[in-house]
Amino acid sequence: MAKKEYAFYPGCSSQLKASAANYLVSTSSMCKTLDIKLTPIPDWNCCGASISYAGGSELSRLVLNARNFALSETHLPGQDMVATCAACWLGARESKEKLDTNAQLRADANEALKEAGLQYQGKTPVRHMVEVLIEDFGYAELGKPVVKPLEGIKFAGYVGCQTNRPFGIAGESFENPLYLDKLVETVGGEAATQYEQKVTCCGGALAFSETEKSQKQIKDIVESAYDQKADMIVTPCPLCQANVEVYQSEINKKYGTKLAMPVTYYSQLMTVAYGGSTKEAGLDGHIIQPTKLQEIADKPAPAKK
Amino acid sequence: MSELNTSTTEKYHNNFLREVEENVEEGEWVKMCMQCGVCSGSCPLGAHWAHPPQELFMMIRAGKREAVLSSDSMWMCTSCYNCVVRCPRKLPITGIMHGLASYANKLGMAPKIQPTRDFSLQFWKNCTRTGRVNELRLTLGLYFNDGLMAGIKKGWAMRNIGLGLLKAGRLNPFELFKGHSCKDQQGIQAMLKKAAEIEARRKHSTH
Amino acid sequence: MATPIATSQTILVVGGGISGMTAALEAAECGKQVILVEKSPTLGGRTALMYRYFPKLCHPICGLEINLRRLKGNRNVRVLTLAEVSKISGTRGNYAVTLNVAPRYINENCTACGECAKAVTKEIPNPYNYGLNQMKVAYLPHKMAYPLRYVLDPSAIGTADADAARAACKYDAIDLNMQREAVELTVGAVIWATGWKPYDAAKIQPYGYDRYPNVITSLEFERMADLHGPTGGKLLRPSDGKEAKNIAFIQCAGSRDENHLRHCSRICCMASLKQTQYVREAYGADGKSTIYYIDIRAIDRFEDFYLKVQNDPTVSFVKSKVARIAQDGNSGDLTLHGVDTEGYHRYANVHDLVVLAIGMEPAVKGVDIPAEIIADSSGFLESAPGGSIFGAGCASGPLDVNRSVQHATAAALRAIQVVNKSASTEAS
Amino acid sequence: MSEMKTAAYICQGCGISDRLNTKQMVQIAQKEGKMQIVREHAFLCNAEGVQMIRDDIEKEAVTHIMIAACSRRAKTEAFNFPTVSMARANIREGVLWSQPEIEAAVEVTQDMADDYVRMGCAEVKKMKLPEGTPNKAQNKRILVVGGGVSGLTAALESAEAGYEVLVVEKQGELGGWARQLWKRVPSKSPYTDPVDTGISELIAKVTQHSRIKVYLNSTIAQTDGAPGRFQVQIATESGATTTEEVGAIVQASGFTSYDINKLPELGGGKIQNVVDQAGLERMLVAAGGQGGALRRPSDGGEIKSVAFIQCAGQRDESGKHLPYCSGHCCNTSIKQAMYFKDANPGIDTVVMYTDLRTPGMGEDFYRSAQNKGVTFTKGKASEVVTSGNSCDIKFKDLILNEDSSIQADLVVLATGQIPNSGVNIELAEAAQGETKPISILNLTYRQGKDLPQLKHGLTDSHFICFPYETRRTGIYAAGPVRRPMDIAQAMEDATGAAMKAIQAVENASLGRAAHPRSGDLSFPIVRLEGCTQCKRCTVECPFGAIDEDEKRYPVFNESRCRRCGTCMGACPVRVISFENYSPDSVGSQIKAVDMPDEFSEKPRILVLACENDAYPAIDMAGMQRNVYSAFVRIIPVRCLGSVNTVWITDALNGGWDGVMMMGCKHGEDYQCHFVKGSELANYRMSKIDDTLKQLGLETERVASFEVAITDIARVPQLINDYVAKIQEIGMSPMKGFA
Repeated sequence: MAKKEYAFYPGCSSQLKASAANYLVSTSSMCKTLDIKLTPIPDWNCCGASISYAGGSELSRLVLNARNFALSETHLPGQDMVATCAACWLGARESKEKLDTNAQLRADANEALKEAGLQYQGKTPVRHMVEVLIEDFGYAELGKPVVKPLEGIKFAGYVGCQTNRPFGIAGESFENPLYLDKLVETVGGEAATQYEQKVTCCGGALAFSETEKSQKQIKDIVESAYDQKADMIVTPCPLCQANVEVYQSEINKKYGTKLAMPVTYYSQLMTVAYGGSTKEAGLDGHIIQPTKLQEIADKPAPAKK
Repeated sequence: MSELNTSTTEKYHNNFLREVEENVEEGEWVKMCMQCGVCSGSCPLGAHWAHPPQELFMMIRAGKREAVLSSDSMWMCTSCYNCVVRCPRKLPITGIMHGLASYANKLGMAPKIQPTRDFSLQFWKNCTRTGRVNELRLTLGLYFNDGLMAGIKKGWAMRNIGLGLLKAGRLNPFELFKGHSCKDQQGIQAMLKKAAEIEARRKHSTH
Repeated sequence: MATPIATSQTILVVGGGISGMTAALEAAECGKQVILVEKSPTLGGRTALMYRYFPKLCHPICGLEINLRRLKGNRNVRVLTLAEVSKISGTRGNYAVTLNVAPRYINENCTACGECAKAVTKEIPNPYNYGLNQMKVAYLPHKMAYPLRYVLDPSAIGTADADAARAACKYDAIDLNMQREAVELTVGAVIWATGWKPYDAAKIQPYGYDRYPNVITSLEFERMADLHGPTGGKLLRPSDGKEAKNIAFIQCAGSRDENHLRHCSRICCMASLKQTQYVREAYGADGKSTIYYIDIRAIDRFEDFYLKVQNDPTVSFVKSKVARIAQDGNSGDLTLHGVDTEGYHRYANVHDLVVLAIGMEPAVKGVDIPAEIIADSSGFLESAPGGSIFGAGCASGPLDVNRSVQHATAAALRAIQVVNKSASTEAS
Repeated sequence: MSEMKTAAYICQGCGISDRLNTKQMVQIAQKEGKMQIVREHAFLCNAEGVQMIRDDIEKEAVTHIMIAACSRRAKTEAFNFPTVSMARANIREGVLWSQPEIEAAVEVTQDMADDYVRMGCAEVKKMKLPEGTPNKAQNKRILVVGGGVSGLTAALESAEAGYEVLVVEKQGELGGWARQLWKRVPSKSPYTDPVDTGISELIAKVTQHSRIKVYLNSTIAQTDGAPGRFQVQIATESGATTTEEVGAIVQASGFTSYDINKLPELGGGKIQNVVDQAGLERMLVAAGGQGGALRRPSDGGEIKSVAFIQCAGQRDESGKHLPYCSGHCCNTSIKQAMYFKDANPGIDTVVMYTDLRTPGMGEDFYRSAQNKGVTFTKGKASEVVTSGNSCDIKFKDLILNEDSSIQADLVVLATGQIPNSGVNIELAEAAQGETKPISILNLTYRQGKDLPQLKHGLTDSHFICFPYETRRTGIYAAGPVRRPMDIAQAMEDATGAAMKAIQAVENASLGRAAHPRSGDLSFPIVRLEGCTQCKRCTVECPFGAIDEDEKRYPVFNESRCRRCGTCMGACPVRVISFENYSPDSVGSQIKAVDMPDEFSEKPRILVLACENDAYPAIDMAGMQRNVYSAFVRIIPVRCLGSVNTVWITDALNGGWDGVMMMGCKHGEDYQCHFVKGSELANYRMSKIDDTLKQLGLETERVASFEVAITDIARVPQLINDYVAKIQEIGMSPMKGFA
């Protein structure tokens, strides 16, 4: 299959030694197998995320994203802009919608961009990595490179909020998206299809500011995964991943629970299924070890038929 | 009452709805609410809202300026967008909540102690400083927001998490000194400065 | 099938539900020639599938009986079932219409003795109970079916069932060689009474109609309450057949919602108020109904009925659009989450069964309606000035039965005006 | 009328001959039924069987046929012989399908079939082919009472269909309320702004129409006659009256706006700055529609804020005001708020409601208002007081759940519609209410001057499926007099009413009945020489069809008659009958059955079942194979109201063991298609006990039941329970004396 090229927008959390470093690592491995070339947008900046609202005014948050679009258009013309982080993708898409529907805002944004010697033309579509996988490849294609089906592992597909609402993945419902389950099955794992917390909010940024309230959310999300006899949770969102994984110890302290549910990225599942090593899959980047996945990763790949 | 606040109240002589429409991001949508309450029921932290969105909208129409702007409620928004996708009138409720919060903050009417407000401000400061978020500074910044001792306490409480991330290679101690950043920081600053100017200009032209 | 005689003096009525039958009969009882086409095998339409009407709680088939008697006694109406309009061309006073008539595989000889149904084995979902139960492939739609003749489902053709049915019929009423055929007509005016269809409840994702068996539509509930429906009139939960005694009615299921239907479907409030009385009828004081609503639209003297239900201790009202429904995996019970907006009370109420007061969509979609018919933002018909294709009943707006009949009666006069005009001009 | 020649046809199909001895039925038809031609056929309803009958009619000059096959509700297309009298013995649904296929049942099942053959033969011989009334009424002109939107629409639509029309309007100008409106609520997409009322165009079309004649400043002094021949006296202001003849009447007398003075707590009649919706329209028309230019009534000051209070004096539970909702007011207030917003967005407009009622596309109109900045508050206003030059509205905010108040320069009360329905003929003169209503139609009918009212003074029909049914044939209510409504609905309603009026004149001209027996050519024939002037028929006729002459003899107006037979049932001396339905046609059936002796253990129960609901229910019970006792013999009647007590006494004297009467629900939510029939029957039966006592019989031997058409499972149960009860009581002592 021909090489596919995309302008890559990793976002602040998916940088080396950042909270979602392992997302970045596994994504690159996955893309290698799928023959996807991700070229980071030169000198990209933060999207502002949803949480910056109190500080950043509407226009200033808009121009942050406009700058990334402009950079992408200038340096990587004709390539779709692809984000792995839910917040980045949402922030970018919301901004793009405003820029493309509101002429006034667009003019203002460009006036500001001029200061940075840039201009937004509205040529570049903004997409999430999951969209790329499903729309540009499709489950069948994604299944082909599987050499190590993730047999014997049951995954609770935790979609969360911002990859799901308000835009979501085309053809999926807000209340009951199925693409994670489909991806899990594509790589030979078992999906916990009855997992009813799949779109529950983990508290997002409020995990920092409203710890108690967020941790209550996270507790439900994890416990419901246990109810479904899941071995681990899989998610497309770095903030979900971080929140749900790292606070389990805190929750255990507070509620006397014994939660130890690994939380992984779809990209890690695919990397392992494609024969990638623990390191290539970023499985060394976990606080709660996804042992079963690591075991498969450590097994030697079966000889190609 | 901040100066800005006094002047605005005079300008609108108690027509708070119009004030919101003209000053709050997405504020022009408030009038379209039909009080079905689906937003209020959809919020993950709903139980912690003194006034859920639909009620805030009603209060705005009823001119309850003080009660709305000094409320804790909109700061409870986790940006999950449940309300947005379910609203039968397609109101961008998440945006309105952010807008109200940000407006309340601008007027100095937001609650004095509001961790989310603090975090939000920290985040903006942090990400615009270098163009990229410095996670360590962000977290520490938040902890030390209420002073040194408080910060150390919180930090201590969360030490396992910090250490865990550190072990996992997902937290970089050196970020404290030199973290991720953009090259063209000047450009970014200039750009943001311009944006601020433009917005100020617009405000004038609208009234 | 013999092509019925039709001229520019003939009125074509499309749709054999309460509106179409009314329009046809009102015109025919004025001495006009009418051709009434219905796409299903029987007249009666949706009202024949209702248990009771509001506000009288009387039975729809009572009116159907009278209308059928009017029809049987009137020689001016020619009824074609299993027929759909595939094309209309022409102008006011003179249209060429092409009908597409599907085979019934059972001819006029049928005495409705039922031997064919006994003979066949295969079963299919029963559309007259919204698929809540099964029926034989040789079937009589329902007891009030008109024409009173059995139908052989196309899926039986070429199977042993078809031969078994034919063998069982003593009156050689079964004709397996019937073919789909096109019928050409000339008519002077057309009344479009194709009615409505329920909005696809599965699209209202937060309510989980596609995931939770105990979430049903108001139409399915009508069948459930009907003594001759799939449950013999018992209010049973689809999941476990347990009696549903604590029932939630969710208003505006699809209606008044820009994500679904922009319009208010008008009938749903009254329908739910009525259905709370089914619960009372079934369980007396032991039943419990809760209506979740935005505004109760009990217009004009229907207010009396609203008041009556408000005073019923088994019925309570919550002013709230339910945010979401969660199912308890083990019990199949449903928890409704939301906020009572009157004074802000958060609730998580458990119910046995949830009935979605499902919205009305015009059933015009699918057919290529002639250019001269305009449709509004919701797809309801607005007959164009100067034309002579007239909407009647729910094809032209969300109406209750009473208003549909009123509207259909008006449509009949508009059609008569057209044929009378061309008559007088032809005369002069 | 040609010689009577009778023929009976026994069908063997649908398993009849497998389970019954049809030979025996043939013999019964010949010997007992005295039918001149009797034929058996294997499959009577097929082309060949039908042809056989047709040949007899044509070649053998058969005039009366008895078909013993399936129910009268089945195979109506096949057994369709309009030129002869026909009776149908229900052997399939009524015997075969309702009786168990077991050895023990064979004898009683055969008895049943034999009796139905006897009854069929007896009935048909008493039937005559209706020839239609000799005095057909030919006037086809339509009278429209009221020149508002409803009346004008009814007039125009009738005229457009080719009919002559008379419009009578009491005011000096056409247009009614609509003329006083600045704009109306939209009725076509886009539903975003108020639209022109179109009333002047409508008035122009009516006044210029060649087939429409308009009387202004006129009222109806008297209405006499019947459909097709109404004599109407039109009184003009001058006092002169002209008499016009018309065929049918559309009553579009409209509504009166609820008196704002009855709402002092909301400032009605007390505060200048409080007006009703009509008042605001008048202000606006005066101001040339400039919502912005409107001034405060109290002091001519600028109007900066307007509040609309919905359901003012409506949806009232206290009994002080209107109990109902007028339907249009929410949309009307929205429209009026737009008047202000469109003129000056700076004006604050608040609509205060409890349930906002904008059905259908009204939802778009509601959204549009919100978009224009109209504010909506769910609240209940308790009091309006003046504060300075503006008003202070005290209300309960139902969302914020607190007592609150707002200021407004102008307050608009959404008051309701009161129908102009004239005199309530069911009430005594004295009880007509504080202001004695003025009759609209001044009917000379024995039963009163105006249309009977249903509820709240509304002349609406009580039938969901038949909205235009009034109890006065040929007179149809349209518009807000029928039920509260807005302009768009009134226009639809008026068009429908015109349709019914046209139908009425067409039926009258052919001497045919109107709904629900439309097309029926039979009509009541009275033998006046036998009449005792008891007046029961004139009092009881549900449709006021019968007047009285100076000698107090009944005067029948066929074209007012619905052919229900209530008069026939009421007549103590049995002088009223229809050609094809009479005391005799039923009585002879009752006498025709073979009555077993009292030791036979075969009781006989007569079931008189209303053909509208009860009979179909029994029929469908058969289709469902629901078994019921073989001891019943069922006779369908037009309506229980047509049941004459003589049938009951004849039956009991003849040795019948019990009589079941099955009719429609009566009372408030009555189902009787003739409105009063089942109620009257119930009343008459309450009096039958004395008769029974005189005969020395137990009162249980006659019982009445309310049966709905859905009682497919219940009816067999009712029958079986009753038969069991009769068996308990024992066989009738009257047997053998007949």
